[in-house]
Amino acid sequence: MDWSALSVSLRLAIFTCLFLLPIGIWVGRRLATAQFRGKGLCEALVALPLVLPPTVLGFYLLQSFGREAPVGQLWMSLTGGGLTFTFSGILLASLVANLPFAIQPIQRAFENVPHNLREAAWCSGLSPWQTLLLIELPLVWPGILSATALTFAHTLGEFGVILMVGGAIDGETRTLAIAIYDRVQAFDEQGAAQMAALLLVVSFTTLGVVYGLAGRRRWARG
Amino acid sequence: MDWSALSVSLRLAIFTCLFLLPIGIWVGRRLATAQFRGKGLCEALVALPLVLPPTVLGFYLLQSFGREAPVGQLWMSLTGGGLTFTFSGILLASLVANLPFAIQPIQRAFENVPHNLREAAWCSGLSPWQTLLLIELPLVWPGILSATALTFAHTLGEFGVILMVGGAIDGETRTLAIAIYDRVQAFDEQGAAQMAALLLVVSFTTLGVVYGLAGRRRWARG
Amino acid sequence: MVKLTVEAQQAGPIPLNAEFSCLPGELLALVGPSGSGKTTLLRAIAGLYRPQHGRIECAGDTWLDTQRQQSLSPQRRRVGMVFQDYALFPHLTALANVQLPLRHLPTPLRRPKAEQWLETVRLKGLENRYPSELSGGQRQRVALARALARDPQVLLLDEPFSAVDQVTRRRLQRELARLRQQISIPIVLVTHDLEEAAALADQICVLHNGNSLQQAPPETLFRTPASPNVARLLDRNNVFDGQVVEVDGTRRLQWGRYALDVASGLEGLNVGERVAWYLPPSDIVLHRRDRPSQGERENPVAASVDEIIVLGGMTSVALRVPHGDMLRFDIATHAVRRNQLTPGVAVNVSLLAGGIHLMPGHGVDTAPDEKRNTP
Amino acid sequence: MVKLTVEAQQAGPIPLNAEFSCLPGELLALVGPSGSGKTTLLRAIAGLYRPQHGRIECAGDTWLDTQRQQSLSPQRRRVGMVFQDYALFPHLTALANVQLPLRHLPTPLRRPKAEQWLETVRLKGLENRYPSELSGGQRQRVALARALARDPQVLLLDEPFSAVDQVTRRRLQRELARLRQQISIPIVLVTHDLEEAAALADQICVLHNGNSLQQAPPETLFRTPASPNVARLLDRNNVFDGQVVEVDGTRRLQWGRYALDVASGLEGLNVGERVAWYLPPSDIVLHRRDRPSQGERENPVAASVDEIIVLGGMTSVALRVPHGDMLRFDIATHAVRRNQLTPGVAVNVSLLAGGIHLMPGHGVDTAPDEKRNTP
Amino acid sequence: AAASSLQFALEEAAARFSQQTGHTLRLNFGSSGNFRRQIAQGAPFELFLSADEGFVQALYQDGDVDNDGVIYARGRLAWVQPKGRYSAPDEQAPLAGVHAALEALQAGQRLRIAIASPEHAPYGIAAREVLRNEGLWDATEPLRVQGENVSQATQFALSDEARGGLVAYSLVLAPTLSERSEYVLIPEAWHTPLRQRMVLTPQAGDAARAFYTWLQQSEAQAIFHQYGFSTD
Ligand SMILES: Nc1ncnc2c1ncn2[C@@H]1O[C@H](COP(=O)(O)OP(=O)(O)OP(=O)(O)O)[C@@H](O)[C@H]1O
Ligand SMILES: Nc1ncnc2c1ncn2[C@@H]1O[C@H](COP(=O)(O)OP(=O)(O)OP(=O)(O)O)[C@@H](O)[C@H]1O
Ligand SMILES: [Mg+2]
Ligand SMILES: [Mg+2]
Repeated sequence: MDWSALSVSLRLAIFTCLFLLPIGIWVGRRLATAQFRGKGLCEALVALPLVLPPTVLGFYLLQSFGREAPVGQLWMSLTGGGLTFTFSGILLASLVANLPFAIQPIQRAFENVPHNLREAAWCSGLSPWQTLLLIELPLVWPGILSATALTFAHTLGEFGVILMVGGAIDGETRTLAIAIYDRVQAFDEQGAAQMAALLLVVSFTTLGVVYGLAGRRRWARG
Repeated sequence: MDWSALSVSLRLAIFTCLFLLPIGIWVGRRLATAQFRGKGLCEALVALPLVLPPTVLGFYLLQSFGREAPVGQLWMSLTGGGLTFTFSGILLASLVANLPFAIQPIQRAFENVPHNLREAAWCSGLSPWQTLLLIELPLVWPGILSATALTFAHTLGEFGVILMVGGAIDGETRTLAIAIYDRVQAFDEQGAAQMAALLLVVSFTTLGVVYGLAGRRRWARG
Repeated sequence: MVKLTVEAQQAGPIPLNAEFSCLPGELLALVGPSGSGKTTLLRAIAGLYRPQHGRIECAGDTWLDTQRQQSLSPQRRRVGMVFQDYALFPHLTALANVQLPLRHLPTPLRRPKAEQWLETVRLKGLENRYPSELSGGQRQRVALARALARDPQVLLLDEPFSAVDQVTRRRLQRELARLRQQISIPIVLVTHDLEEAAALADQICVLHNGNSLQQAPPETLFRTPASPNVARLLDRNNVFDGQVVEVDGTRRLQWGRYALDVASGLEGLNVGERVAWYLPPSDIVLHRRDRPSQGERENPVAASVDEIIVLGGMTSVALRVPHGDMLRFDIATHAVRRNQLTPGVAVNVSLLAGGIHLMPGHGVDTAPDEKRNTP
Repeated sequence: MVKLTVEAQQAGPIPLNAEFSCLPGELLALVGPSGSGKTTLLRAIAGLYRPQHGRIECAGDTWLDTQRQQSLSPQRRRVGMVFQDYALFPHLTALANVQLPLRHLPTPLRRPKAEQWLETVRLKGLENRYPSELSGGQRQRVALARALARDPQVLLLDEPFSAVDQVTRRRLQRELARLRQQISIPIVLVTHDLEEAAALADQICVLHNGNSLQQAPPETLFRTPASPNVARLLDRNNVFDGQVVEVDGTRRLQWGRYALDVASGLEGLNVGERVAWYLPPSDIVLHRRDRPSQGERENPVAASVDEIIVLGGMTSVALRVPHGDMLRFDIATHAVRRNQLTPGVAVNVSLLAGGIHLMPGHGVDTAPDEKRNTP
Repeated sequence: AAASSLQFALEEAAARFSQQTGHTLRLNFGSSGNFRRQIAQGAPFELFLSADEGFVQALYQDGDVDNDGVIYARGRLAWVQPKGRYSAPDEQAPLAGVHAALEALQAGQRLRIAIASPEHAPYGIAAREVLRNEGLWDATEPLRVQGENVSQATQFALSDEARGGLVAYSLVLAPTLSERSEYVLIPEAWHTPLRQRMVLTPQAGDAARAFYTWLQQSEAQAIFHQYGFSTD
């Protein structure tokens, strides 16, 4: 069993969720509540990372993360290190690749928050921030859980993008998904099956916990 | 430009959407409205295809689609043909791989339909079927559009599973995503970029249309 | 029998122990405090809620019989229901909302019919608005039109006029009265407006904590409530505690220092028994200052004016009798002026013997304590 | 000035042309037909809706001044608002809903304070229910408690009692009256219940199609409506059309074949002018059969009973005068019995000269046509 | 970093090398094309064993490596098919399986022939060359399935729907496959030699350099030979 790959996978999935959720909440809320021209365009843009084959997306990311490319340069000047073939690099790639998973469910959830609840919160003296925290977030909670589950699961399974940008370096960028792929490539079906089982157990547990939590809400709508 | 690959991709995406939407609506509605033990488990199961690396998922599908495997045998007895390396095969694989994309958004949308609207529909004499068609579906429309967009886009971009099950046969199972990948691997970056641009245009148009439609509803909640 | 009969019993989570019936063409008003189960009972009739034990029959059909495990689906019950929170379909215009229950009609007839119903509820011109673009009262009227459009076997109205202004309300009530003459179906109306109930209903059923306390025509109910509890729920004041006494060989009702004449009801009671009694405000007659009033010798009582509340043409007067009880009644405002009633003034009133209604077996203290409402 | 003043004008989409004010400690009732813009105006005060032109001042602060592009956020306006559809937070229990606006208090004080407010609205024991587990009236009371808990500078109540039964309603009204004595803030109450408005409000503002037609104390409003339109919106009947005439050198009001004495108002009018007039029902005095009534010589009118509707202790009577107009008023039910009033019977009434209110400049026909409501 | 076709050979070689020198090596198998790209982006690989000498030469031309390395082995193409399902492959006619599949097609049965991608995978290109030379390329068109790389092609070749495939001999010798497959070598002369070149990257450390040298020695060459490569 490849424990270091499991650890990389888990770290990657957890960090991706942590970074992506605030973004998802912010963007999803904007897309849900604001009315502006070109909103459809923005929504389509958000869904783009889904459309490109992972390896192709990875290829473009690899190019733009390079030392000579703008993103890579920026990162270099900020941290002094490179982006490609590092954990930070695959994390960034994973953030991009998971954008649609994080934003879409949250956006739909925000769209379903009746506007007069926001108004009631304002009239109760809650600032827009407090309204977000105390009223809207609890109401969009199922959507956030959905987003988390999708992002988490997809990051665990993601492979093309991560391989391309990360280069499968042991203990740093080699995830469990890559390890499984390698096993399959090497015709070690038993090893692959074992690792796949591990991956399934981890995701299943996480998803089960997440959906269990979601199912626990006692209140109902309407 | 690889038009036959584009045609395969589009056909695959369209058929996947067509088949998956009814399933998504049915399962999503069940998961949203019914209360039963092990619901969390079911939800986690639905999300599973996300977790496995596409090639691994493809590998398992390839195995279970074979002539000696149950699914393949069943198919054989129904149609007389094989499943692997055929369009039907990649369609089936694509259905499995896109399950989470189709179900999750629809489920969330159904969860947000106030129950008393259903009751009002029943009291207006609508059968459960008519209630679904005339009341619930219009209300969950944004969720369905979300599901369609995600499924469509993801199918266009899907590559690992399709390649594994389909074997990249020209005009039958070789999708645009595979063609792009081949170009990239052959270091024909310009060709890849062209095809990627085509893919983007197609998806963008579709997504734009879909979200444009979604944004057009005049009525508001609450 | 083609009437609607409802029986429902359960211990929890919403306690129910109700029984009432309504003839076709009749209007039954369900009244009772907030949370007493009115909505729940309507939902049970419509088939949206299933009580643990119960029987519902309508137009000769059994809609629910928990003993025989029988229950018709809401679609097959053909009820027209106005939901308390309207439950309009947000994605349909007002017109489309009303057109929905008209699907039994041929297509070309639906639209004109729906427009007609909207006109009935005075919403002409707003046909193409979505519910979110309507005011509260307008939404409620769309809901009413939708219920009426169903061509129902029983009409269930859950506070259908609560959000509309008085003038429109009056018109809608008139519309409802007209409708009752046209279609002979039972109508169950939940309302918290007792005047509305009195004006519209043939029968009123008083609910409390899920229990049906009394069902009777309004006049009967307001004159002879079954218990102090009912009287209080009906917002009747003038409920007092008395004692049966014998004075000069005739039974009287001792109330403070007065031994009141009572037209009927004392015969069956034992001397010394305490009994709650009620007097409708219409049976309190104020003695005029300048000249004697009719019935002046009937149960004269001296009291002092405690409170005067002018409500337009009518004035509500509260008198305190020497032993502390309070008599409340309404008189015309010009009569108040004429009699120069102001707080503190001493007046005499007669309590008409024919109006005194005895409620044996109940203490005044069994007042509805709303805290019993709680689980 | 520490009062609340509101001015709002716009042509569409919701037409507004309203102006009213409310002193601290005063209760202003906004009344008007469904869809007349009451909710919209409350929302404008709360900062949830921005009229195209307008000015709102409260407690010396300018909350809105469209000319100076000034508008305070809802949070900074400190209003307590009961929404017409309650707008309770579905994910919070009743208690947590009420606790939310108490965030200015130190944490340990919030819970007891919220419990206290829930007790005020008679919901003790239901603290831990979610809104979906409450009945309509219970939800409304939670909304009321939440608005009160805000410790507001102005209280905005959008039909706060529409879903509660009469007994509870009365208690809540009393609670509100008590509150007014404790905290001296302006209170704006939207209601469709004119009795409630009359009983509770210091001032009533009548709205129609977004226009504020008249603001006055209830007594004034009910006795001297500014126009037939206002009278009709206030559900006053007895609005008639007359003509100024001169009889024996004194101005009189010609109505059918009667030349009525009028206490005041005729001086400024020209002979021959047509004028709408109104008589409060309290100024219609029925002549008794058995003996003369007071004021019998004042404007005696012969009529026949057209309709008798018994509403408990009071009875509503409609009389038809020879030229077709209908006089409506209420009298005590025992008086109906005493005078043996039944449909068709001929009776005499006096129209008290002091009550006749002239509304020059308005024809009776400028009745509120609700169709003008529509876009 | 090494081409995936080297999987088994290199693992053994590395084990032997570590045993002898005490250096530990970290092996990374994958697509040579990807490696080329990653090395161009500065991936921390020290030694690159490509399946195709073209990638190494391209790196050299772009200035990403200091020299054009050396050839360490030549790959061999083999016909592989599921064991025992069809008539055993024949040394004399290595492409008999292809012909059999074509005949089956005439009879209405579709049996697939797997190759690696002829566009970028070295073994795929070689397979195309072989089929072209035999005049079978166009005829096999409806039967061909293409793997992303030679490893996937091997999986295809052994799947239920396939008659067999032209894949890397080195993979066929893999222990887990030998019991499932039958194979026959394709004569080396039928296609341009699959010259496999390795090169040290600028990051190369001592261990990598030592391994680079060691791989060119006879012991390593013997291992390569044993795992299905030709050596000189
Ligand atoms: N979004 C909207 N677009 C256009 N018109 C609207 C919109 N919302 C409300 N209206 C209209 O504005 C008018 C005023 O509505 P408002 O809710 O203020 O009425 P209201 O006096 O509160 O009525 P009610 O007593 O029925 O609650 C109504 O005629 C309504 O149809
Ligand atoms: N889901 C629930 N779980 C537990 N109790 C409930 C639930 N829903 C309603 N109740 C309770 O059941 C009782 C009856 O509710 P119902 O809605 O029938 O009252 P109601 O008579 O219609 O009151 P109102 O006049 O306020 O509308 C209430 O006390 C309410 O709190
Ligand atoms: Mg109710
Ligand atoms: Mg309103």
